[in-house]
Amino acid sequence: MNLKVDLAGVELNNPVMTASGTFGSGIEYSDYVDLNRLGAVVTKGVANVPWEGNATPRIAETYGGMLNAVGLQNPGIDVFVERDLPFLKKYDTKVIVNVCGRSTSDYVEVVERLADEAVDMLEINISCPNVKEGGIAFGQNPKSVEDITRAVKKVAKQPIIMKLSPNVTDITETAKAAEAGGADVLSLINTITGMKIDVNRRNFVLANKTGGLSGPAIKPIAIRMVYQVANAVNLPIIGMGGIMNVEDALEFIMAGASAVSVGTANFANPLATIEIVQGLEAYLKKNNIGDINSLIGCVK
Amino acid sequence: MNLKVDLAGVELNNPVMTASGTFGSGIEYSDYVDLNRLGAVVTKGVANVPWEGNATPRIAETYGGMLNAVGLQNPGIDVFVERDLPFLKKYDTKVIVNVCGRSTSDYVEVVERLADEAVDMLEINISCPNVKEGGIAFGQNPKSVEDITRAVKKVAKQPIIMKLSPNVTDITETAKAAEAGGADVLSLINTITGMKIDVNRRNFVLANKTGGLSGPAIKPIAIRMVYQVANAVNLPIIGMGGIMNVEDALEFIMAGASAVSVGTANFANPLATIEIVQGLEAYLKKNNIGDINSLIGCVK
Amino acid sequence: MAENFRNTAVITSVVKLQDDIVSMWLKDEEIAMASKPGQFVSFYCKDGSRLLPRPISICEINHSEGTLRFVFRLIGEGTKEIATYKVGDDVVIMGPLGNGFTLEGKKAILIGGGIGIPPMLELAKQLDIEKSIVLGYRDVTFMDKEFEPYGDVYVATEDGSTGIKGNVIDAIREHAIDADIIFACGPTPMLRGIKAYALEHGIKAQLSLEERMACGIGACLACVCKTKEVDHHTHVHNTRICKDGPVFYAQEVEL
Amino acid sequence: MAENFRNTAVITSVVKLQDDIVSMWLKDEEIAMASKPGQFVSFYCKDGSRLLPRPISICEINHSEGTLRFVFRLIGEGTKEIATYKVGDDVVIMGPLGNGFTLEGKKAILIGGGIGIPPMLELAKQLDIEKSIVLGYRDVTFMDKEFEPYGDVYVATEDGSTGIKGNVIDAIREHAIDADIIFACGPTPMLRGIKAYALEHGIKAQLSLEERMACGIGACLACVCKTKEVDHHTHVHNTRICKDGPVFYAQEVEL
Ligand SMILES: Cc1cc2nc3c(=O)[nH]c(=O)nc-3n(C[C@H](O)[C@H](O)[C@H](O)COP(=O)(O)OP(=O)(O)OC[C@H]3O[C@@H](n4cnc5c(N)ncnc54)[C@H](O)[C@@H]3O)c2cc1C
Ligand SMILES: Cc1cc2nc3c(=O)[nH]c(=O)nc-3n(C[C@H](O)[C@H](O)[C@H](O)COP(=O)(O)OP(=O)(O)OC[C@H]3O[C@@H](n4cnc5c(N)ncnc54)[C@H](O)[C@@H]3O)c2cc1C
Ligand SMILES: Cc1cc2nc3c(=O)[nH]c(=O)nc-3n(C[C@H](O)[C@H](O)[C@H](O)COP(=O)(O)O)c2cc1C
Ligand SMILES: Cc1cc2nc3c(=O)[nH]c(=O)nc-3n(C[C@H](O)[C@H](O)[C@H](O)COP(=O)(O)O)c2cc1C
Ligand code: FES
Ligand code: FES
Repeated sequence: MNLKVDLAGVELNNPVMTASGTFGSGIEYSDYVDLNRLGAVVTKGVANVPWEGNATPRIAETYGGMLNAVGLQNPGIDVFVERDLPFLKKYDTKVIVNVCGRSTSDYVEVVERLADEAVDMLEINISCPNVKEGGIAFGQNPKSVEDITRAVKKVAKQPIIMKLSPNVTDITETAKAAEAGGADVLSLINTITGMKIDVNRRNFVLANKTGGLSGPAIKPIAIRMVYQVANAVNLPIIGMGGIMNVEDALEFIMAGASAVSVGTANFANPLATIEIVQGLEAYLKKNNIGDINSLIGCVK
Repeated sequence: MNLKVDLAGVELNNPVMTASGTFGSGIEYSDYVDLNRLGAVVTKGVANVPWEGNATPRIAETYGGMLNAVGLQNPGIDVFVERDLPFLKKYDTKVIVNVCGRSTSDYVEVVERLADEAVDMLEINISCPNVKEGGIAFGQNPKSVEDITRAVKKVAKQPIIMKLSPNVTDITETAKAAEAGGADVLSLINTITGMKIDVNRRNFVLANKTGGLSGPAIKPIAIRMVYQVANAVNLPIIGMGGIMNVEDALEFIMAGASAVSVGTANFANPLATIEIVQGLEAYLKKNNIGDINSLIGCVK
Repeated sequence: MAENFRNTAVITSVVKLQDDIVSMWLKDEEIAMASKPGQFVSFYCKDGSRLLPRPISICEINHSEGTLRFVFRLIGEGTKEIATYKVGDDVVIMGPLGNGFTLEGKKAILIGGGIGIPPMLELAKQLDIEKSIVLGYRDVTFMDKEFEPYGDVYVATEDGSTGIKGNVIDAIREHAIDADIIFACGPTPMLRGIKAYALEHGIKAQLSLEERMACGIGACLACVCKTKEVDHHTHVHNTRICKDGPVFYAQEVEL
Repeated sequence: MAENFRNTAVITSVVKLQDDIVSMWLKDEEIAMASKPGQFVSFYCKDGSRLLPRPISICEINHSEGTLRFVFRLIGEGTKEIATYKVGDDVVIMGPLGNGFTLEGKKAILIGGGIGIPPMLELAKQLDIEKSIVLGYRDVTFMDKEFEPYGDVYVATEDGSTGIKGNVIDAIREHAIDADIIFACGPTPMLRGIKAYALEHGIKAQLSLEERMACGIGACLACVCKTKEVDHHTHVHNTRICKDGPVFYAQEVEL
């Protein structure tokens, strides 16, 4: 029984990864989850310098989901390389660093800095709805998606994953733009911009007013987008958005994802990732399927 | 205590309406709900001729929501005028007819046909994700939103509500286009395109593959869009998307909606609309607010 | 006002018939008094992540006690949730919904397939004519003994473990059962077979259909089936199973 | 491995202290053994529409019985759900989380405001030095009698219905309570006042803070508070309340 999947030449032990920003750098969750069992750990977004992030409250629960406006608080690439990378390298799992920036040169700086580090892949976050500069504005415009992808690819030594925003009319346009720019892999979806109002205080719940919606509430949108993109480009896809259990993960894989990231579910159940890995094994066994790769995009 | 709100000169007894397609023409729900207590009944979409709709399965439950791909099955305007309108006119509630079409002339034909009927307003559905022609394709393009609005306004005798699609990068663009075309009111949001896969049958759950996501899962997205549009145009807004209870309705009102439509909630609780009307009364009383109009858009 | 209600019923008994089949009695006098065989009830889940009601057929009605019985298979999270309820627990239900069977004919075959068997029980009790009862299963049988007081019971199993090996049509042919009316509930392929058989033999047939539902009361047009004639509601060829069915005459519907 | 666990605990008692305040004991030996005053536990709701855990402070620990007490106010749907649980029911919890209070000093004032009062009880039990206990309420008091065995209890109510009229600082001034250490939990405005008072009087103060949480274990950066110095985790001025707190020295944090 084979659970191994390939992402642009990087072989993952299984398709289950963590979604950036929900798992830190893995340190905290390693109390609950054996990181060796994960296909990859995707880190919280890292910038060239430390970012303070947004004011609190930064999160709000919503029906079947949550809003976050953390705003990419992070210690910057230097601390990350010194402290978090050595921790992650102790495990038999792939390390994917999520990169954020306020300008193309910010992204490029981080990617260059990581070129010779023991990092397996880089995920470029051009779709964060919670920062004023960079983030989503880049990700909504096919032209700038292509430009950033190209700029990053020029200096990258690892395969580049472009993380797409769902806050667009037609996600196949930005997907194709990333492909044109030379992306190796696409990941989708980032969060969907949302808002919550506290009707008793008559005010926004989040200090940032808007936040990114994640969790099972958005899964049908994410599945649709993965399906659309899988049928529009020739790149492997990392699917995410609301994966809570093995059925959800399989939905993404059957829609066309080669791997999946688990985000909000970690908050509801810190063991979610491991349970999904076990669930995939059980599904293959029960259905007599020898190789998980045969399920990728099997629903047409 | 005043619950009356004004939509382009039409005075509703209260801001609570039904969302098109979830309440038929009110006949079935009148067993559970006193239609006299509603601000308005919005009918299922009506076309110039009968539409068969899509193949089944037409719906799928999702986490905190549902997908539908009914595909606008409707008996056409003639049967509607003969059978459904007389029924609705028996009640002390405003009647809003939701209009669908495959081309601009389809919309215009229905609007003309209704010009001298006892209908209070027309809601033009340019955002249905479940039909091949018309529907969402119109609603995603500011230019065609403006054109259809103008065409419809030319023949309309009642105020025109343009129903916007959330499947866009920037909903303020289509909102402004509708305003430019002469719309009297905007309603939002229609459903968000989604997909569900049955991992045991390894097939799409819906015959139509994709469907429109509705229900509380999407509320944060709808609130954000209502807030954005309220701050971008000078038209009254009918807010909808996941309203289950009075707090949800108040969130929309505080974000900028003058009235609200209740859709999916009717399926979970046929009494939802009435409970929301009662809840609004209770909220005003408890908080000593004399006029609900003072809450519209109060959160900035 | 239609004779149906959205009430909070109380569970009076829960029994497992098989690992994945539960039999449950609920007390609700209004709904019980208004119910007839072939109608169904919408069950509302308590868990907020599941919004849509689960339609479950009425299996038995005890008018004097104001109770109703339902037998359902644990398919997904909704039926699994309902199966956890205990005696004394509340459950919100709406019903009775749909048209139910029309009691008619002189000599009937009642056919149930799989989880389509339960609704045939109340019909068997109320239908006061000569009856053959044909029950089809994949393998393990359930409820077959409960039908014995009401007629000759024939069992077919796909694996041949009980009764004849084959489907319900095989059983009817095998036992040369004749009738002037068929009542049936079960999976669509079975109903399709029965429709063909009924037409071939010139027997009237009432078939109980199933489709995914949202409102359960005819408003949303989720649950349609194709009809031969233009339907009375939308004037196309799609009629609502929840409101105009779930029971149709075989020749009315395209399966 | 950190000394915390995600377990299914069993409820051993549920008592309403007020209309909207519930006291609940849970049995979970692992978590009870590892817990200390000022730490908290994440409660996971059963209803699928609520994904995020509810952080609730540990109010009392019974190490010998392996039980923990929590006292919480019914604010929204989550706490209302938890309040419906009955003795014998399961509940999934994770903990103990956070750092807890550091037991130190010679003469302490324990200050609790509103629903910040419960976590002071276990501290009062374990802190083996001279203690004054100051409790602030809006109007109706709760748990104040439970503190009496552990020190002099002073009550302040906003409406003056019990104790002195005013807030906890008014009570401290009024009774001229002195100390070399303050421990406090309560609403932010109260903590802000206590911080100012402590700095003014040169008294050390440990404050327990609150913020909306998602992970509860330091991974998501939802629950930060502003710090005076660059924090050790992100090297900015935002430290994680769930992991590096909830208890901070007054001078460390900006309120
Ligand atoms: C008129 C009618 C009568 C029925 N009577 C019975 C009965 O007596 N006993 C019984 O075991 N089952 C019956 N069913 C089927 C039953 O409704 C489904 O098995 C049940 O809804 C599954 O819910 P779930 O949450 O466990 O499954 P899930 O698959 O998780 O449900 C997801 C969604 O799909 C819908 N759904 C799934 N399967 C079906 C289905 N077969 N038909 C309609 N909707 C479905 C659910 O209602 C829900 O909205 C009947 C269906 C209909 C339409
Ligand atoms: C470290 C810590 C310890 C706490 N200890 C206690 C205690 O001992 N007793 C007690 O009554 N309350 C305590 N609280 C507050 C308690 O967590 C909230 O009242 C509770 O989460 C509200 O949940 P709800 O679903 O009822 O309310 P809702 O408002 O419906 O909750 C919606 C979301 O907001 C979050 N939320 C709402 N209010 C708060 C709040 N004040 N702090 C943090 N998150 C919040 C919820 O966790 C949930 O994610 C503590 C909070 C923290 C951070
Ligand atoms: C608290 C939080 C923080 C996040 N931070 C990041 C981030 O730093 N970089 C990024 O690319 N995505 C970030 N995301 C988005 C997730 O990686 C993921 O795309 C999204 O949450 C959808 O998946 P889910 O529904 O499983 O959570 C964050 C999401 C959450 C909930
Ligand atoms: C079953 C179903 C049918 C619908 N049919 C229509 C329709 O005919 N015309 C229309 O404009 N919107 C239609 N909608 C969209 C709703 O009116 C509403 O915009 C959307 O469902 C969001 O609101 P909700 O979350 O409260 O359901 C339909 C929605 C559902 C669920
Ligand atoms: S379920 Fe709505 S019409 Fe049948
Ligand atoms: S709640 Fe996630 S870091 Fe504190």
